Amino acid sequence: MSPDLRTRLGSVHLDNPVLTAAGCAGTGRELAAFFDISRIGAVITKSVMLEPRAGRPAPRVAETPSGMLSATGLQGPGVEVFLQRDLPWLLSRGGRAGVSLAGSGVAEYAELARRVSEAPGVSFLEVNLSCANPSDQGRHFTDDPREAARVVHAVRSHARSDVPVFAKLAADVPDPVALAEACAEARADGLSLVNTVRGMAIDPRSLRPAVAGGMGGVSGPAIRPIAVGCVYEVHAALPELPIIGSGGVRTGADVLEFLAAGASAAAVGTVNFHDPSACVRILREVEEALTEHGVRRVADVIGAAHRPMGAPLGGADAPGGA
Amino acid sequence: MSPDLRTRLGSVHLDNPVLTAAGCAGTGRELAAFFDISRIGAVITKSVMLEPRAGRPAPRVAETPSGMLSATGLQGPGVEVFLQRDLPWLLSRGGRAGVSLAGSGVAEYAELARRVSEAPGVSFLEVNLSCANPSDQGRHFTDDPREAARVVHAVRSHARSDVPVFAKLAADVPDPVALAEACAEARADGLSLVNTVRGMAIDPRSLRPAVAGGMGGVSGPAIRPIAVGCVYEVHAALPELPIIGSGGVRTGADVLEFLAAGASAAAVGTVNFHDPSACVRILREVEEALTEHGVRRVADVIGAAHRPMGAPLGGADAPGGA
Amino acid sequence: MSDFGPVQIRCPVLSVRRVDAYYAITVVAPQIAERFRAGQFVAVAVGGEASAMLLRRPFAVHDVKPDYGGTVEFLFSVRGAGTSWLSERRSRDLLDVVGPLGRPFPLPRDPVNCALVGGGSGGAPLFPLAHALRRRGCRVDFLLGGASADRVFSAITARRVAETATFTTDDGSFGVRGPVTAPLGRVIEEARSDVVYACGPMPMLREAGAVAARHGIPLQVAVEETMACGTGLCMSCVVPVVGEDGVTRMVRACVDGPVFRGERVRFDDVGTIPFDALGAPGWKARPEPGDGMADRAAG
Amino acid sequence: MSDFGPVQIRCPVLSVRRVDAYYAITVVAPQIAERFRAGQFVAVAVGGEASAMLLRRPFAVHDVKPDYGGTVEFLFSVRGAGTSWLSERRSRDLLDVVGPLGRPFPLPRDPVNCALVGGGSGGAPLFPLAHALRRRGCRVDFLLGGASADRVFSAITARRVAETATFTTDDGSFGVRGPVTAPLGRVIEEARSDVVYACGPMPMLREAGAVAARHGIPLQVAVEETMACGTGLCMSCVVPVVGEDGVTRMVRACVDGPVFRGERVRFDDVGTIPFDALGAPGWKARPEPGDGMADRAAG
Ligand SMILES: Cc1cc2nc3c(=O)[nH]c(=O)nc-3n(C[C@H](O)[C@H](O)[C@H](O)COP(=O)(O)OP(=O)(O)OC[C@H]3O[C@@H](n4cnc5c(N)ncnc54)[C@H](O)[C@@H]3O)c2cc1C
Ligand SMILES: Cc1cc2nc3c(=O)[nH]c(=O)nc-3n(C[C@H](O)[C@H](O)[C@H](O)COP(=O)(O)OP(=O)(O)OC[C@H]3O[C@@H](n4cnc5c(N)ncnc54)[C@H](O)[C@@H]3O)c2cc1C
Ligand SMILES: Cc1cc2nc3c(=O)[nH]c(=O)nc-3n(C[C@H](O)[C@H](O)[C@H](O)COP(=O)(O)O)c2cc1C
Ligand SMILES: Cc1cc2nc3c(=O)[nH]c(=O)nc-3n(C[C@H](O)[C@H](O)[C@H](O)COP(=O)(O)O)c2cc1C
Ligand code: FES
Ligand code: FES
Repeated sequence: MSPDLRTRLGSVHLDNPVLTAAGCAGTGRELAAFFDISRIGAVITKSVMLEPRAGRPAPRVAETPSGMLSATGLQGPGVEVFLQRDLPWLLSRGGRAGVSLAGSGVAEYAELARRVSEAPGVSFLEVNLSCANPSDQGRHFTDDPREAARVVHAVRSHARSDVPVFAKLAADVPDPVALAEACAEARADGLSLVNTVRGMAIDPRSLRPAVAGGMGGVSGPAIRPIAVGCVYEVHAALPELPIIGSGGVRTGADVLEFLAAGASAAAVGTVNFHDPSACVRILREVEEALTEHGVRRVADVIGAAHRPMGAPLGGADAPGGA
Repeated sequence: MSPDLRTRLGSVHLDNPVLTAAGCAGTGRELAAFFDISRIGAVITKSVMLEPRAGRPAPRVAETPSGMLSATGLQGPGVEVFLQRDLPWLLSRGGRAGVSLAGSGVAEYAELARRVSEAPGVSFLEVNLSCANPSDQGRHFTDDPREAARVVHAVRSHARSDVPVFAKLAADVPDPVALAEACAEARADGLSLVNTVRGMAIDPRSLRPAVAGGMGGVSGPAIRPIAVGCVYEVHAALPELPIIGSGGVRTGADVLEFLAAGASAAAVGTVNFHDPSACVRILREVEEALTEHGVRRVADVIGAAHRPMGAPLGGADAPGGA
Repeated sequence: MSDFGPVQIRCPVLSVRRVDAYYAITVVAPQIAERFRAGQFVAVAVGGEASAMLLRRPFAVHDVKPDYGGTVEFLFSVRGAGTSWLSERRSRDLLDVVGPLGRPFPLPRDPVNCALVGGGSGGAPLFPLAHALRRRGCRVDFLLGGASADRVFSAITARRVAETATFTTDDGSFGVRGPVTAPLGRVIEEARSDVVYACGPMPMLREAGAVAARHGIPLQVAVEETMACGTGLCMSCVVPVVGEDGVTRMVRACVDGPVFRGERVRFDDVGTIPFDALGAPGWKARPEPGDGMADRAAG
Repeated sequence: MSDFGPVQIRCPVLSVRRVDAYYAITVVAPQIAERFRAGQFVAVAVGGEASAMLLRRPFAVHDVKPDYGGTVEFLFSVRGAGTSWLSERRSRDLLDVVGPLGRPFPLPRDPVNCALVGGGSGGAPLFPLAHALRRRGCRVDFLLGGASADRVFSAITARRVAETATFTTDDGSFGVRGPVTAPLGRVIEEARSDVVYACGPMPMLREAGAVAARHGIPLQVAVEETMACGTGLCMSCVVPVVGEDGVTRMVRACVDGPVFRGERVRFDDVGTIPFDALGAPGWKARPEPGDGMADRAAG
C-alpha cells in the first residue's frame, strides 16, 4: 500500500507536501514542460507586487559551493497581469496556487492581500517579508518583529478570511523565534521558513563583487542545515503553527528532514534550476522513503525529530496531519 | 619574480596570509605530519579554556552539502597543559602562534588573556566570543554587543600591550557591523570573521538530530558567501581594522576572495579535515593567482572589491599592507 | 510533456574529442535531436550526483545526427570547474542534459544571401543554421573569429558549407588580424547579403549590429548571457529588449532568446536597467487599459 | 614529513572488484604500503574535485602487496553517496588517500594463540593482523559474522590463514545463526586462546569484552566511530577511555585508536560524557601538581 501523502497547511488540505518555493518556479508554466504541475502539493508563485518591476541589473547570480547567490530584485509584471494571465493559467492546469506577496509598504501589502485573495482559486497567501521597508531606512521588514507584525496584521485583515496567510521569514534575523512569535500574534496562520541568507561572492577574475550591487541571497543545499535548524527551533517554540520549510531541498530525504524538524510541507527552490523535474522525482523519493521507514502517513513524520529517540514515528500527536 | 606575500595583522607582521582557523588544526602537531608548519602565516590554536574540558557527547559531527555540522563543545586540556606542552611544541617548530581564548565569563577571559599573553612567543590573541555567557542565560557573548565589548575590554586590559587582540565574531548575529563597532570601541586591535553558523541536520535513518544536542555549527565552503559578505560589510564600515577572514576557504582563489572583501589574512578551517595538506597547496595557489593577476604584493588585494571596477589592484591606499 | 518543449534526459556520451582548443562531446539524445532547431542550446548538469556545482552549463548545439536514433554534439573550451569536469567524460558516461532550449533562428522563406558571423565558441550555433539555410537554397558566407588560430571554430566545415569563409584572429595567427566584425562590411557588399546572423560576446554583437545597420539589412543575434537555469525560471539572464510596442522590457535570454532581432537589443544598456524599461525604478504605470498585458509580446 | 606518520597521495586505482556484498578497491600507494601495520586505516576523499562531500571516508586496510612498488586494498559496502561514488571508480582513476592512520594492533612477542573476531566489514583489518600473527608463529582462530552470507568477510581466506574459522549470520544463511560473539567462548576454550582481537560495531565489541573477561584473557579492539578527518584534528571521534592513571578521558579514535585495550574502553558510556571523565561538566581540577600533563598517556 502506498503511503498517504496528504498534509495540511492550516485550513488548506494538500495532496502532498512537495511545493515549489516562491520565485523559483514562476507560476508553473516553465516547469509544466517537464511534468504535470497538478501532481505537486502546490505552486508558490513568484512574489507579486502591485506594479510591474524590472528588477536588478545583471549579473544577477553567481554559483557558490552547493548553492548560488542571487539578486534578481523581484522582477515581475505586477498584480494585474498576474491575476489576468498567470494565475488563471496555473489553475487551468489543475495546479494549487499559494500566492506570494511583496509590498513596498504596509498599504501595498494590504491592497495585494485584498485583490489576490478575492481571486477565485487561491489556496493560501505567503507574505514575503524580506522586502525593503521604506519607513525603516530600507531595512527588511524581517529585521524588526514589530514591522513584520504590522505587515502580517494588515494582510490578515484585508485577505479573505478563508484564505490562510503564511508569513515568510529569513533565518539570518536577530531572533527567528521572536520574529515568528510576533507574526503568530499578528494572526499569521502559519510560517514559511526560510528565505535566502545574505551573502556575497567575489569574481575570481575581476576581484569585484560577482553580482551587481554586491550583496545577494544565498540559496540551495548549502543553506539547508541553517534552514532546518530554524524550522526546528521555531516549531519547538510554536508547535501549533504549520510551517512551510524551504532551503536547499534536493531529495525526498531532504523533505523528510524538514518535516521531521517540524514543517508540514517543504518547498523546492533553487534545485528547480538544476533539475526541472526535481519536484516529481522528490515526490517519488518521499514515497519510497516512507515505505522504507514503514510509515503509512507522511503527516506522522511531522515533528519527529522533537520526539525522544526510539519513539515510534506517527501517532495522534503529530500536528498538521491530514 | 614571485609576489610578496607578507601581510600585517595590526602590529604583527606575517610571512603570508594563510592561517589555520581555531579548532581546526589543534596546535599544529597533526598537520606537521603533512607539511612544515613554519611555512604558513600562523597557526590559530584551538580555543583554550582555563580548565580541562571533555566537550559534548558523540555524535559530534554530520556532513552537510559542501560543509559540515559540528558540536564538539570546546574539548581541550586547559590552559596549563596548553602553556606547558602545546604552545612550546608549536614554537619549537618555528610556527607562529595566534592563541584563541574561550571563557565562561569575563573574569575567565581576563585571566586567560594575562596568562597566555605573558607566555613568550604568542603573536596575537583571538577572543572566541561564541561561548555561552552564564550571566545572559547562556546566550552567546556575540548576541549582545555590550557583553561582547565587556569581554574584549577585559582581554585587552589584561593582555600584554604588545600582543594584538582579535575579536572573533559570528555572522548570524543581529547586526554584525554593530557588533564589530562595539568590539572596536572596546579596543580590539582587529576582528576575526566568521565563526560557524547555527544549524541542524537530521539523520535520514532515525529522523532524529544527527548531532547530539540538536543544534550545531555549520562550517565549510557552504558558508563562504555568508562569511565573505560579512567581511565586506564590516570592512566597509571599519576600513582601518584588520580582519582575519574564515569560512570555507578551500583554494587560493578563496583566500583572494576574502582579501578582496577586506580581510588581511584568511584562515583555513574545515578544509583541513578534508585535505590535511590544504594550507601549503593554498599558499602555492595564492602565489600563482597573484602572478596571473600581475599583482606583486598580496597586500594590494586587500579591499580590492570595494574599489570601483577597473581601478588597478594595489596602490598606497591598501590597508594592512606589509 | 509537449512535443515541442524541452526534455530532460540522462544521455550516454558517445564520444569526447579534442578539436583545436575545444572539446566536442556527442551524446545520444533522440528526443532532443528530433526537436532541435538551429540556434537552440542545451543545459548540462556538471560534477556528478554529489556535485557542489548547482548550476547547469549552457552550450549551443553544434550538430545533430540521425545515428543511434539521434545524437547531439556541442563544443566547448575549458573555462572553469564545470567545463573541466566535462572534458574528463568518457564514452558511455551518462550526462544529464536539458534541451533543446530557447528560440531558434528564424529562417527566411526565400533563398536569400546570409552572412554568418561568429566569435569564438559563438561559432557553434551557426553550423546547424548554415545547413538549414543551404537546404532552403540560401547563399551562406561565413565569418569566424577567435583569439588565436586554435580558437577559430571548425574552419574546415565552414569552408565546405559556405560560399566564402573569412577568418580572423586577435593575434593574426590565422586569417586576418583583428575583430571578426572588421571584414563584415566587405563581405556584405561582395556577397550582396540580405541578412546577418551573429553569435558571440555582446560587444561583437553590437558591432555587427552597427555594420548591418550601415548596410540597411536586418540582423539576428544569439546572445550568451550568464544563465543559472536555462529554462526561464530564475530571471538571471535578462537583457533589455525593445518590444513591438516600443516598450523596453528586461527579457530572459534563455526562453525569450537567445535569438533576438539585433535592432531590438539595447546593447549599450546591457548590464543596466534602462530608466525607461518597464518597471524600472521611478517607472510609472501608464493608465491605458490592458497595458500590463503587452509584456506577453516581449522579445 | 616523517617516515612513520601518514602521507597524503593521489593514487591510481589498480582494480575495483565485487566480492559478495562488498567492493574491493586496490590502489597503488607505495608510501602507504611501506608504512602500514595491521589495524591501521586509510581516509579517502570522495566525489571528485567539485564534490559537495567534504568529509573523507575511513576504511580499514584489508591487504597490502609489494606489486607496483606497493599496493593497498580496502573493502567496503555501499552505504551512502560516498561509498556509492567509490563503487563506480574504474582502474586508472585517481583517488586522494591519506594513510596509514591510527595505532596498529599490538603484536605479542611470543607465539601465542589468538582469536580474531570480526563483525561485517569489521573483519577487514583482521586479515593483515592474521598474517602478521602467523609470521610470528601465533595460532589464529577466526570468527566472522555478518547479517547474511554475502556479508561475511573473505571466508575463504579466513579458512586458509586460520587454524579454525567459525562463521555466523543473523539470518542463518551461512554458518551458525546468531551474533559472532556467541561461539567466542567455545573457540577460546577449544583453541586455548591467549588473547582476543575484535573489530566491529560497539555492541559487538562490548560483548566480546565480556566473553574475554569471563575467560580472563586480554582483548584488543578496533573501534569504528564516525570520523570527520581521521587525522586527529576535528575531535569528532571521541570515546571514553580509562588511562593508565585510572582517569577517564575522551580520546580520539582516529589517532589514539582505533585500537584500544578492550578493558580500557567504557563501552557502556560510549555516546555520553561520563560524569567522572576529565573535564566533564561539574568536574573539578584536582590540586595535585602536574596533573594536567597526565593526559599525554591517554588511551
Ligand atoms: C546560450 C549559451 C550558449 C553557449 N554555448 C557555448 C558553446 O557552444 N561553447 C562554449 O564553449 N561555451 C558556450 N557558452 C558558454 C559556457 O556556458 C561557459 O563557458 C560555461 O558555462 C563555463 O562553465 P565553467 O564551469 O567551466 O566556468 P566557471 O567560470 O567556473 O562557471 C561559473 C558559472 O558561471 C557561468 N559562466 C561562466 N562563463 C560563462 C559564459 N561565458 N557564458 C555563460 N555563463 C558562463 C557558468 O555557467 C557557471 O554558472 C554558452 C553560453 C550560453 C549562455
Ligand atoms: C576506522 C574505520 C574503519 C572502517 N573500515 C571500513 C571497512 O573496511 N569497510 C567498510 O565497508 N566500512 C568501513 N568503515 C565504515 C565506512 O567508513 C562507512 O561505511 C562510510 O564512511 C560510509 O560513507 P557513505 O558516504 O557511503 O555513507 P553516508 O551515510 O552517506 O555517510 C555520511 C557520513 O557519515 C559517515 N559514516 C557513515 N557510516 C559510517 C560508519 N559506519 N562508520 C563511520 N562513519 C560513517 C561517513 O563517513 C560520512 O561522513 C570504517 C569506519 C571507520 C571509522
Ligand atoms: C532566484 C531566486 C528568486 C527568489 N524569489 C523569491 C520571491 O520572489 N519571493 C520569496 O519569498 N522568496 C524568493 N526566493 C527565495 C526562495 O523562495 C527560497 O525561500 C530560498 O531560495 C531557499 O530555498 P532554496 O534553497 O530551495 O532555493 C527566491 C530565491 C531565488 C534563488
Ligand atoms: C570542529 C570545529 C571546531 C572549531 N573550534 C573552534 C574553536 O575552538 N574556536 C573558535 O573560535 N572557532 C572554532 N571553530 C570555528 C572555525 O575556527 C571557523 O571559524 C569556522 O569553522 C569557519 O571556517 P571554515 O568554514 O573554514 O571551517 C571550529 C570549527 C569546527 C568545524
Ligand atoms: S537562465 Fe534562468 S531564466 Fe534564463
Ligand atoms: S576523526 Fe577527526 S579527530 Fe578523529
